[in-house]
Amino acid sequence: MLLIHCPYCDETLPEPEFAYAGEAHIARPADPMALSDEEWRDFLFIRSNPRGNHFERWRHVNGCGRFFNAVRDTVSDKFAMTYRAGEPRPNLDALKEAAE
Amino acid sequence: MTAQIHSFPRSTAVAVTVLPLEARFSLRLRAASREAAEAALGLPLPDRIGRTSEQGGRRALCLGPDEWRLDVPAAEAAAVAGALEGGIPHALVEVTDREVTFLIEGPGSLDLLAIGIARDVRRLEVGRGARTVFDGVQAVLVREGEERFTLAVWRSYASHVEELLRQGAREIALGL
Amino acid sequence: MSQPFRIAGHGRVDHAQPVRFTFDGRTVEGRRGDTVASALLANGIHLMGRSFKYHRPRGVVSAGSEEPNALIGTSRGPGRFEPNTRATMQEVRQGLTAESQNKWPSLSFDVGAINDRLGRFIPAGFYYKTFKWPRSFWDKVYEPFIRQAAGLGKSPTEADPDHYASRHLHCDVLIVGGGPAGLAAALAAGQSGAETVLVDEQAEIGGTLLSEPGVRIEGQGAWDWLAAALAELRTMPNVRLMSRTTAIGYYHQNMVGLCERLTDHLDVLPEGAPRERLWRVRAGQVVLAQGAIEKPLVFDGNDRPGVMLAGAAQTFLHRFGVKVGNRVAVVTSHDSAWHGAFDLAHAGVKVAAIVDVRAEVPRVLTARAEALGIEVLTGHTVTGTTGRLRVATVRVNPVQGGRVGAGRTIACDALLMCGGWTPSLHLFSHTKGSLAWDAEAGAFLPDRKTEECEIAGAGRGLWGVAAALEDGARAGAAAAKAPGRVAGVGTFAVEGDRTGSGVVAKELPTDRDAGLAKAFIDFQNDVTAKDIRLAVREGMRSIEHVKRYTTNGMATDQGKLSNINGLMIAADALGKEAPAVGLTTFRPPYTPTTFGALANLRKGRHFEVTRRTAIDAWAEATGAVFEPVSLWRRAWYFPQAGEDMHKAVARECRAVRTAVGMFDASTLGKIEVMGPDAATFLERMYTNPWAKLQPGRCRYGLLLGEDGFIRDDGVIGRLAADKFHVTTTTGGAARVLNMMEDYLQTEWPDLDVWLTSTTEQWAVVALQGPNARKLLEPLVEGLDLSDDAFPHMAVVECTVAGFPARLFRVSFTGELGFEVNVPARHGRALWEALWQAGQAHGVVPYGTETMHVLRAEKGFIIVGQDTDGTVTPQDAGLGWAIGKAKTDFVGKRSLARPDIVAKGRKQLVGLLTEDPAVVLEEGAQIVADPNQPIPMTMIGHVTSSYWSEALGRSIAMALVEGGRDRMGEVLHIPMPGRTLRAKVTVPNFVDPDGQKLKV
Amino acid sequence: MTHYSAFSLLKNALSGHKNWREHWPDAQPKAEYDVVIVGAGGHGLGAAYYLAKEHGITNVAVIDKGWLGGGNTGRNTTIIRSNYLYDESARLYDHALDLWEDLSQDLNYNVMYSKRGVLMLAHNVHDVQSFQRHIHSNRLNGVDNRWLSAAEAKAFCPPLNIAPDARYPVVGAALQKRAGTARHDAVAWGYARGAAARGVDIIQNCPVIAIRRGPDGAVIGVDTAKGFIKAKKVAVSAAGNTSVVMQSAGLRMPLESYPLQALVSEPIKPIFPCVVMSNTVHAYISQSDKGELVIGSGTDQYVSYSQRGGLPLIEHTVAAICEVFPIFSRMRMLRKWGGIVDVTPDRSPILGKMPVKGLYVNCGWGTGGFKATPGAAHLLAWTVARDEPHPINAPFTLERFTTGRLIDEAAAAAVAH
Repeated sequence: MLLIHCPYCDETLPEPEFAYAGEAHIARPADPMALSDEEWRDFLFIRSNPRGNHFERWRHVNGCGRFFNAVRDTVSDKFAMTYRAGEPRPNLDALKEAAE
Repeated sequence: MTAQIHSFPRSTAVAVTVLPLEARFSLRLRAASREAAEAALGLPLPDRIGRTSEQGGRRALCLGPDEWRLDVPAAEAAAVAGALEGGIPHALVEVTDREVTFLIEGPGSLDLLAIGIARDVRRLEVGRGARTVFDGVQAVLVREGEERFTLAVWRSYASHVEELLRQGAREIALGL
Repeated sequence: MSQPFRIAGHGRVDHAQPVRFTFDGRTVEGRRGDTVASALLANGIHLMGRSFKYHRPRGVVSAGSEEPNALIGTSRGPGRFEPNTRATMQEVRQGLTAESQNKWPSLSFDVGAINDRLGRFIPAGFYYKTFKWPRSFWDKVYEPFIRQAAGLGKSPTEADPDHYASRHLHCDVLIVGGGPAGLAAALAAGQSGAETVLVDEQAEIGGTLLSEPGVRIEGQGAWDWLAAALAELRTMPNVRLMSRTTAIGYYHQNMVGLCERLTDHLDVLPEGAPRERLWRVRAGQVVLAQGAIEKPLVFDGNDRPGVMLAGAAQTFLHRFGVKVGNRVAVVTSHDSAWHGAFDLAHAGVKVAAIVDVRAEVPRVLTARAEALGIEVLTGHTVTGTTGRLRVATVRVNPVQGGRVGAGRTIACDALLMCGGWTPSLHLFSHTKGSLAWDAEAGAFLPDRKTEECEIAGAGRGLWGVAAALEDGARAGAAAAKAPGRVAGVGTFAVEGDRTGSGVVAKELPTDRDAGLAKAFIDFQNDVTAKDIRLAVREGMRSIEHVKRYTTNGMATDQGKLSNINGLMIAADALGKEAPAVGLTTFRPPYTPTTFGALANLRKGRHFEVTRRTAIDAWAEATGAVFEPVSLWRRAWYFPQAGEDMHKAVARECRAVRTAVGMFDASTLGKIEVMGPDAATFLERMYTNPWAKLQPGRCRYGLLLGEDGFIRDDGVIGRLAADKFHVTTTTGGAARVLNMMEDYLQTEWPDLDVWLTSTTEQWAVVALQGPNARKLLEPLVEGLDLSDDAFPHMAVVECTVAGFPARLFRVSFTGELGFEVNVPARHGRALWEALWQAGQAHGVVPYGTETMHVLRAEKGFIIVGQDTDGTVTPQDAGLGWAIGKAKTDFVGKRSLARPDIVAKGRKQLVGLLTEDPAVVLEEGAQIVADPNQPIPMTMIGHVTSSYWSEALGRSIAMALVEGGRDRMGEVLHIPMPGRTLRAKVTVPNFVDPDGQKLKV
Repeated sequence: MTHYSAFSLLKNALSGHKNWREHWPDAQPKAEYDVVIVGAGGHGLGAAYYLAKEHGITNVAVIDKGWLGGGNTGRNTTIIRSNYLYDESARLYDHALDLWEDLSQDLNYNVMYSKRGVLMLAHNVHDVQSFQRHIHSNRLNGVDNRWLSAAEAKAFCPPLNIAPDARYPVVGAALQKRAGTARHDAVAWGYARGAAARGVDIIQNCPVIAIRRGPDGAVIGVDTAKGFIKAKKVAVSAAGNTSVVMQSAGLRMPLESYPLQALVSEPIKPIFPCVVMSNTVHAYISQSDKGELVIGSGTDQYVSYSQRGGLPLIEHTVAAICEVFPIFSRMRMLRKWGGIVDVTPDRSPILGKMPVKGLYVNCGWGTGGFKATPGAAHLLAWTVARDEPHPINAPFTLERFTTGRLIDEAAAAAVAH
């Protein structure tokens, strides 16, 4: 059971309050009909699935109800950070430097 | 007026009752509309999730960045329902009948809640609340006093939650 | 009843309180505070079980939860039996029934022991090499034979009458293990004010101190100090002490699972008491103070009853006042066993000899032994034992320069062994923390941490009470460290501490043929040293391969006794150092954990919530049969006396088509979509157009996934320009709301619209049938319900039977229909009002089955039955529901993919069987050519199939390749024994022109 | 290779088992291979075995980052069945079942394939409809699968609770009698032994760092912890790690890796004669030849390579077992573990050629990998040897995610979804 920081509630809370919602920063194309079949496939199905830092979405479904983004190491399952939906993809190197 | 549920074991440790229905609304609006809505409702709308406000028998609990639960006397339901007509982009939906609200009180109330709630309820300050989950059932918990809580769940889940609370209350009464 | 091996007045048991139980039918008396093992030993009983593979007689080896041999079946009456209980952990209680396992006909004479004689023919992994010939024998002879040999204890056969509890707990510091390190940690953390929890798996907290009464701490005897420490901890409101509580697993972010045993030790079960409780603890810091586990030595015959760990003998002596024999011998590679031998000698036990594999032993030990009249044999090995059901002699030989000299035999009735100690780091391993080999300690010690934890005491390779106390205090203080908390590091003056050291041995040298030695490593699984060497010889180089090939470490102790011995021997065989070979991973749980405790509250009807509507109780009282639909239970049909399902449904269908029926539709998902951008939002979500839908009107809505396949459907009513009442399927309610929130929050956050679930706000009653209006009209105030004023697909807010209502004119049956929504508290009253009013109009209540039949007669789909996640709107014949002018909606782009627009896709059609009496099976497969061989080419399947009372014949819906181009074609449905024929039709069987709606 | 038999066992017993030969030698990489297979699980080792045995291609290396059989091969609940819904799937898994039948003889290694039957429980009308669809489809495909009433299911599996007042009552079951279990480690070891005897190099503890491509885009080999290894063809059969390996060749995959947990009870005398699966309550159980109840759990909700898994999932799984088998409530969980499964959007595998010349992949098996082992291995070998798919794996392309011809077994997969 993970502990997850909700950036809207500003509280760190147990996993049962949250639902995982897949990879983050895969924006729905503004005009899907203009996309090739391959481009549309990439949007629908292709996922980075990394060993290491993963940009992903969670929803505080049993809480404030908001979707938000997180960076989590898929090997240790540790969260590096969470941030609100709509905020840009954080620069992890900068983040690491700031921590040091 | 609250009615004691007969099937709960008599225990000084914890008592569980069902609160009667008054009127409850879900209010949704953007931060920019908050002040206008406060004026229209005659009730401050707290801007931090988990905070409550009360005025004139009306009460607001902030559940999300754009969401409040409003509890008002039944007699004022119609007035509240119409209060925000015109001008303010919002959603105001009556949900009185959607929910059953349990009142849990006594020195064993924290232990009883801990049978189903994963978050640390001790850290919930008096006068604050949160949407959370009780053994898989979504619930809104408010700490009314040090040892006094309300727990609201959707109607069709209420008997399940009630039975678990009963089982937990019996266990706490046994002192095991 | 005599307890010949009990030492009067000794130990922590209550000598004034006898406790009687039975073992294999024989009444045994123990004392309050005994375990089954200590009570049996007090009565001179060592033989407690049989091993798994060879059925060798076995006695108790340890005094703790790591026990591999003394596993018993325990019972306290009907339904309350459990196998494989460790006799060393089960406390005696009045009337406990205990039985030995894996033996037939009796524990002392077991036919299965023939395997022991055949041992050389069934080495590790033998089954991989045999049983393959003749081919047919595997299924019929060999495999069933192997399976019959499985297992230790017997399964319970009755449902468990007990229930189990669960609790969440949050604390600053969780300390696992209540020995000196854990106690010192708890004192330090507790005194700092930190919320502290100390758990210990034993009935009594104290750990090593319970077995070391001779140590003096702060000028007090160990037991007095322990009592004082516990008393102090109990006075601290911020400290919780939990005994009989095992930390089973260490999970992400300092969550530790605990299993607390509440009643298994009680003579009488309190009414309504849970048996065990699962705790989910979230701790700021965890202190692991789990001590160390003693290792056996590996030599021929090290498994006979009476051969046990020296530390266990010491525990039985001090904690339980039991001497494990009258004449014991000791074999050791570590100093600690010497102390145990001295304690036994002091208690009056004859210690025949102390055999130490080391040539050099501290002089202080040998001198003490000599003073006690104990023969000392350093630089010796053990090469065999005798005794069928109890050890009788041990054979010892001198070892010089690697040569094993001549053996001599020493008589004994117990042989105590000690191969050193393994730090107990199981929970640490659960965190994926890494271990490093410490050559000096001869053990793996914690290295890199992944969680917020401290390891204290013997877990870090620190031996002795003083070191454990000091390290525990350090760890406790470190763990408690937080702003505003001051944690002092206590110091402890300790006298009489018995630290020591030892060497790590592989199997002991012998002068006999090592190939014939039965030198056990994993006692329960009968893995011997030569099995490990065989595995290596056969190419198993990874320790995981060795483990899996030999089953070493896979018994119920999960390698607690065997892992390091197995590793040392494998490393030797591989010619590598131990750390280069590595350790297998420890996995949760720490000790076997009751299923019931893991399931805890989710038992019986609480396994999952059953959602009920406001009208459910009426249906139940009326005798409805229910069916589960997602988490809801719904009235399936309402049989009257003498009716089966078919008759009831036929009657209900007739009533709806000719008079009027009432249906509880409350479970349908309902979402209030409100805000200035509500219509825009629905335009983007649903395939249909919404902008021009007038307030007061409804429309069927179709929702796709982004992959273009149908996800959900339902009627959506526009109540105002900015307010829609959206309905979803019963099972789809939560999913659809989540999907809508997802798009709204993350793709279109600019839209001013909000979603509120109102599923449970409204109770919904559907009135369907030609008499529906007549029934309803008198109950609706001030509203013209005529077709002109309130036509099909209209919606209005009004008052029905005195209740505020949302009234829809909709039909899922093809009949004139209304759906009345009222606040849920009024649902039952509304239903009864309609029921009363309906008596004059021939009203019947109907259930979901009739609803399904009536909609199938109209060809309306059920998402999830007529669709399966691969069906597009065009496939389902719902192309008309797509807004042609819309440039985008969820799923639109996918509908243009090559295989979605390709010819030959499965399309929803109607099927009429040639024989009208035959109702096709749902799921039956359809072929074009019935005479083809198997495997056949299937072109579709039946999705819905019913007896249509209206038509007096069967009807069906099916997904068929190119189905709409096959109208009139006869297709074949090959069933077992016969092939059915059916004609393809339009899926609209009753009133195809919809005349009945226009009334 | 020493032939294994009761006779060889007897002979070796008399010489103290000192003359057994190793199952496979510990190979070091050569400079170049015709085929390099990434991943020494049952699938990869099996593919090497069939490449050598059926296609005469023996200059093959199987490379693994750890010990062979240490991934999902050694971490699953060993269920074998083929009663899948879609024709494509049923044929794929039935091909595997055909090979399972004679695998012990073929390998001269007893993989203990036990045809004890797999019961899939139906708890509601929707289950019945879905199972009937499977059964009818399977029957016309020649795949064994039949319907049992609740009472018949109870007769087949006596511990089953068929009380009608259960929260999830058993209303019937689909039975595939030919299905069952096998000894998972033995499958990896048997294939490894057979492949090694035919000249295949098995290289353990040698992580593949990258797949290297030449100037024309074609595969030229793999960079490993032990240096560059040249290869004409590379086949990736790395289960949960497929995305990471393929990324190194510049290919992004429609895969996500989830932690899947399983557990066993303490061993008991035989009580459970078959395999029982309930997709509705998420309970999968059989009894091993050692006597342990082997229980499959679900996946955690989030993508992960941690192999840790949470307690709540285990609680739910055990509760589900106790719901269907209340007699096991007082049994104890002995051990639980985790694996990493790679899951495709339609829950069906990808098995075939990649858009990169000389690169092949076998992945996306989700929870279905073990049962497919001989079939997947056999088809992968065929595809690699001939540079074209076998008709059975031809539908399982990567391209289907572009065109929309998905093989959606989500409803049929034994995984929470």
